[in-house]
Amino acid sequence: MQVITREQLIEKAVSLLAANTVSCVLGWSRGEFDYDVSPAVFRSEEEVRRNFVWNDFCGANMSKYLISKASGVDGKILVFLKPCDTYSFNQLLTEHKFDREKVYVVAVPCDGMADFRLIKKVCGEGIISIDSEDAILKVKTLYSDSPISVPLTDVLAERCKNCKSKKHVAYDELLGEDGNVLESGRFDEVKKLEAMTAEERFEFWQNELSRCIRCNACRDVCPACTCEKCVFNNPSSGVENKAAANSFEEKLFHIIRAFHVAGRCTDCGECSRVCPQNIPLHLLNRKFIKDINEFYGEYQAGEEIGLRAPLTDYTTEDIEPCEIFHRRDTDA
Amino acid sequence: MQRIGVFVCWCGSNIAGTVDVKAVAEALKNEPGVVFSTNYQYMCSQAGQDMIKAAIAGHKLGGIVVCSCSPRMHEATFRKTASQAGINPYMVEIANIREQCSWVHKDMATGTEKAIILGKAAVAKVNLNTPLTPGESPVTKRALVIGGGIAGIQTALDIADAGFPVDIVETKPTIGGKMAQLDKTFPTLDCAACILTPKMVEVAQHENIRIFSYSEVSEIKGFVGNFDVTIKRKARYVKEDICTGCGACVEKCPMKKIPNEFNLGMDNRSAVYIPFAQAVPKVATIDPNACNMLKNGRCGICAKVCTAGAIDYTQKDEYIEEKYGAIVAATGFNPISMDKFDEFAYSQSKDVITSLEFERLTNAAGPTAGKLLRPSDGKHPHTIVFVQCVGSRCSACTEKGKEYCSKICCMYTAKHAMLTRDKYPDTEVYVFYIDVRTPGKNFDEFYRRAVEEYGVNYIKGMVGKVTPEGSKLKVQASDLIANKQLHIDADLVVLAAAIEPDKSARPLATMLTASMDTNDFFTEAHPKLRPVESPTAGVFLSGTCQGPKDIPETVSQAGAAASKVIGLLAKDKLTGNPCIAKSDEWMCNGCSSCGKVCAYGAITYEEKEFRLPDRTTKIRRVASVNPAVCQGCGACTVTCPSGAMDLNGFTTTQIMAEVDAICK
Amino acid sequence: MNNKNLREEVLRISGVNPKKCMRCGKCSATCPAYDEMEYHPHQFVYMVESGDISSLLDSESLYRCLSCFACIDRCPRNVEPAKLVEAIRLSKIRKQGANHMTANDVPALLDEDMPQQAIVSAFRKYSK
Amino acid sequence: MQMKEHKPLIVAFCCNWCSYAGADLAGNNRLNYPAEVKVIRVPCSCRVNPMFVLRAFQRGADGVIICGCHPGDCHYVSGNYYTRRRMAMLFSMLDYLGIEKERTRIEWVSAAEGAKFAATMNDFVETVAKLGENKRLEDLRCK
Repeated sequence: MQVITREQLIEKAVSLLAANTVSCVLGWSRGEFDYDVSPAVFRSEEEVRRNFVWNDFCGANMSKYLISKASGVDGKILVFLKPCDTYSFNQLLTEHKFDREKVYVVAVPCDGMADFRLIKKVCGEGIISIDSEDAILKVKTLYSDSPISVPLTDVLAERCKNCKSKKHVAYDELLGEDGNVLESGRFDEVKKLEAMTAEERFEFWQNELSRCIRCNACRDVCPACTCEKCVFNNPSSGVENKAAANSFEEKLFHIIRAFHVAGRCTDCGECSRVCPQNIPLHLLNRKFIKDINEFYGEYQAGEEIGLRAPLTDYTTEDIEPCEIFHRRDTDA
Repeated sequence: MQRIGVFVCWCGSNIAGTVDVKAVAEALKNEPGVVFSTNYQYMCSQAGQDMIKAAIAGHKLGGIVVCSCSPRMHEATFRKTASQAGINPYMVEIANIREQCSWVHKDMATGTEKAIILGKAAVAKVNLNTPLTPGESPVTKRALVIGGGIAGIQTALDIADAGFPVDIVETKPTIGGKMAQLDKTFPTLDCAACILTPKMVEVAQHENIRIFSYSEVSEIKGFVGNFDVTIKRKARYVKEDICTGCGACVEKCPMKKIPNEFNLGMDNRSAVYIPFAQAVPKVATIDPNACNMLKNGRCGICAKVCTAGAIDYTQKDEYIEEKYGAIVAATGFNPISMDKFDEFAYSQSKDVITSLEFERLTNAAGPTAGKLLRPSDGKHPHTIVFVQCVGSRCSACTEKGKEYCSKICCMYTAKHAMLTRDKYPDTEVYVFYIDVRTPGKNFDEFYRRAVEEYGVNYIKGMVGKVTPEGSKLKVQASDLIANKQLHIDADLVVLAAAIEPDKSARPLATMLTASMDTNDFFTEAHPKLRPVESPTAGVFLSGTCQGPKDIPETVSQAGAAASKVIGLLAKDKLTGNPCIAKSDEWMCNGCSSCGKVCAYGAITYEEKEFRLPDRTTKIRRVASVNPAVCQGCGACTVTCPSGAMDLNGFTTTQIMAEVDAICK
Repeated sequence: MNNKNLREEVLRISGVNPKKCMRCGKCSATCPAYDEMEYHPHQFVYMVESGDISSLLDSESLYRCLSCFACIDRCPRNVEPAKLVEAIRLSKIRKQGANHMTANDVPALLDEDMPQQAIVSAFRKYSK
Repeated sequence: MQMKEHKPLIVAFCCNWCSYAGADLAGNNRLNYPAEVKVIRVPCSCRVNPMFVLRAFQRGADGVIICGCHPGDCHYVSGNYYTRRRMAMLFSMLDYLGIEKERTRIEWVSAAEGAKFAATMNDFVETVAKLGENKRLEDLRCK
């Protein structure tokens, strides 16, 4: 159960629409089931009241949609942003992706979102509805007579368990109270991998990445992937490849994708959320974030507008590439 | 597919000794696109080049590969050959089979095998080459010099003498800079004014030079050869063209208690003032913060006494726009603030002064008319302590000091000590030093003279503490050689303050997209080989804005900067290197990463309207590369995630083709 | 423990890099206890750098430093001579093993001329 | 184990102003290094896209080395500083994915360091040869 209720958000949206502060609303829309929430633009009070949702499945990061949605509107577009979304929001503004003046941001506090895949693990197939109250999910399935109770904390998405910040770094208006940047264990998994031998790591990634079906969902949802045309879709780039033909190309795609967003990735975790094959793609991005923090000083993309990404910056005293392994070997 | 010709050079036995050139030519015949392949003893000879030309004509070749020595040797030669034969010079690729093959491998089989692969890589690249034409841009034949100190003056004079118009922009009411404030100059002890003021007059009278004094650069747009500059002429409330500099207004002005900047606040000036007698332009300026008329509308005496009618209280800041082909930064330096050096009691005692203040105290035109008197009580000091390296070579605290050596302090301190002993033999002079650095013509001799002939006490050590006590200054210092702590009762303490770039340098660098180091000195295009150029094309560096310098060095750098400017302005058109970055606007998403890594500021962004296939239009921010400024390093190409940025002559597909050919 | 180890120990305890010293002597110029010392602050730095720790360990100079930190404050290169003095004092204590003073021994040794700071520092040191 | 005489394939990206000239100097001084090393000339080490490195591995290279001007000496002022960051990131990532870290290297070679160029190449070839064929990152189709 989130601290702010669906009704509060709807009233906020309706009043801003009524006051002509905004002309449309970007938010989460009802799907077939309670858990398949999708992003949508609402243009009227009626649409908002009918379809707008705010529950434990509103994980989608709305920032990226502003690129296409903010330019076409008359007046402003209202967007609801969770703390982690605001980092992407700032990063996109840093990269001049939309006009800040066209957007009205309402910041929404977030207690973490549920991972449907984890619920399914607990409750089995045939889920028909999920209600939540006081951080307990009541899951009704086709195969059980009474609803199954699951604490939200048991089924939190990985990125929410390791939430890096409850603080909104950008907004026009804040609902409820703002939180703080948190000490999270988000690099623990990365450290575990680093501690393995090269063979073990190779096995691990071979196993993970070989499942990739190149659906491009990670790329399409990523707020840092905002190219007009991706290099992998561009025949003249020399690396066009729309489907991985072998185990190398799976890696090529993911290494290059991670490299292209390195220093710009805010660690919003959308890539892993949308991956239909459950590949822990965030572990690639977090590796870069961890390296950047260690080599070039703590850096959080999107913390402020206009920050210079670490890979477009340098100091004359930067660590030598050969030193990084030396340092790690001596640390270990 | 290109029609490619391959020419394998023997280089006598240099190549042919370890590489089977015939086999190489034969093997490359089968590569895609190759229609002709041959070998010859010396491809770079006239006969070799003629052979290439004949083959280009005879086989209708579109591109050629020469397997020979390093492209650093003969790429230019073969490009010229290609051009003479009527194909684009950039359709030539060199396979380096001498320096990187025959000379480093001993075995014929290995050498031949590698030469073939290198040849294949070159063929693969040529297949993707496109004809390139260097861009041309016109040159505005006028230079802008920012800063009117000795550096700016010398640069302007040298450019103007070569026949090009020059404008000098100076923020102060007069040109002359720091040198005008100096007394004598080391090591020859000429009087600074005697050698500087004739140059200032020369500037004023030069038909090719305009002086914008009391002015600032407020905006710079454009690029090498074509800068558009907006200059703000601050209102001086005096009509510059009418004022005769008679000084009547200065004399009659009732507001006389304004600290005189020129004498570093050691005496006062009036609200309407001429900084010093030899000022250029010699016109009065009204200080709007001090003038009663401008502040309260009461007074107006200066207007009444001005017979020329030059006073104009209604004057407003004026903006003028001008075009320039080259810009020289000569923004100079300032001594750092002594406020943070509590141990030397600078803010507690008037008798602790900086070396620049000492210059004014000993200057005949200074507040004491050249008599060395203590600022506190006007008495003659008998014991003077000079402290060197105050704030220089200080890595402990960046807010306090500077890590670098300020370079000029050792010499001017020796000068001050020597002149003091010369004029006032009854004074005891101590100089505390860490190292005495005197590299320069006649510099060390000068310093030794101060010690040996003038009896200056040079003490290796540092002053730790200065305490004002009565009329004395208690100086506690170390003498490292005697291994003693000294206690001196001094009458005057002179601090050799570190120098730092003028505060105006940083905003100027931003406007110029010129780079600076962490100390706010301008960075050179190359520290050894291009020391007077900024990495930003068309921007040159003169004087201390590039690093600490004494006068002779400043003047020689000023001349060097001028010669670079003259070289640029002498051209009618700038021909660029065509191997530069290009941005594909359809793919660019305007993220602006490329601009951040460009050391030359060659990339700009604009909102552009695109017509989409569905006949709608969309406005997007896209990058564009200024061909006159881009140097072709390719940093932007890797930063660009979408691959919209590419580098002519070294395109992504070309390099990948080479990789593929090598790894096949 | 040989000299090299001693030097390493002093450097480790103090966290000071004496190589940063440019021999300006400002530490000695600023030291209020200079005349009381056999080895002066700048010599401390130089002797640690060159590994001559044993002379320092045996010298009374060690206890003449008032820990006023003027040298640390004024040093243009951030060398921090007082930290070296403190580190050598600690090394000396470590060498004494279990024989060193306890906090209870301190009051008996106090005299009126002793600066407050030295007393506080003595208590701090011996109450651990 | 097929350890006998595996000839590794090495791709070396050299910047035009320093390292390529250093390689030329190695030639002028007749300093030998294995013919397995094939140099590709780029204007600056900052032109080397991580994609080129991966492409080389994909097509069967056993080692990739990037050479540029010494930090501070870049012909283009700051190019090699960006290279240093990018390649530190890339190499660390490849290691993270289990690719032997010895297969990638970056070395600063000036135009005067012909001997260093040859020594570096000798050492690199030897190191890579010990690892054997690059199996973990190779496009089997292209062999």
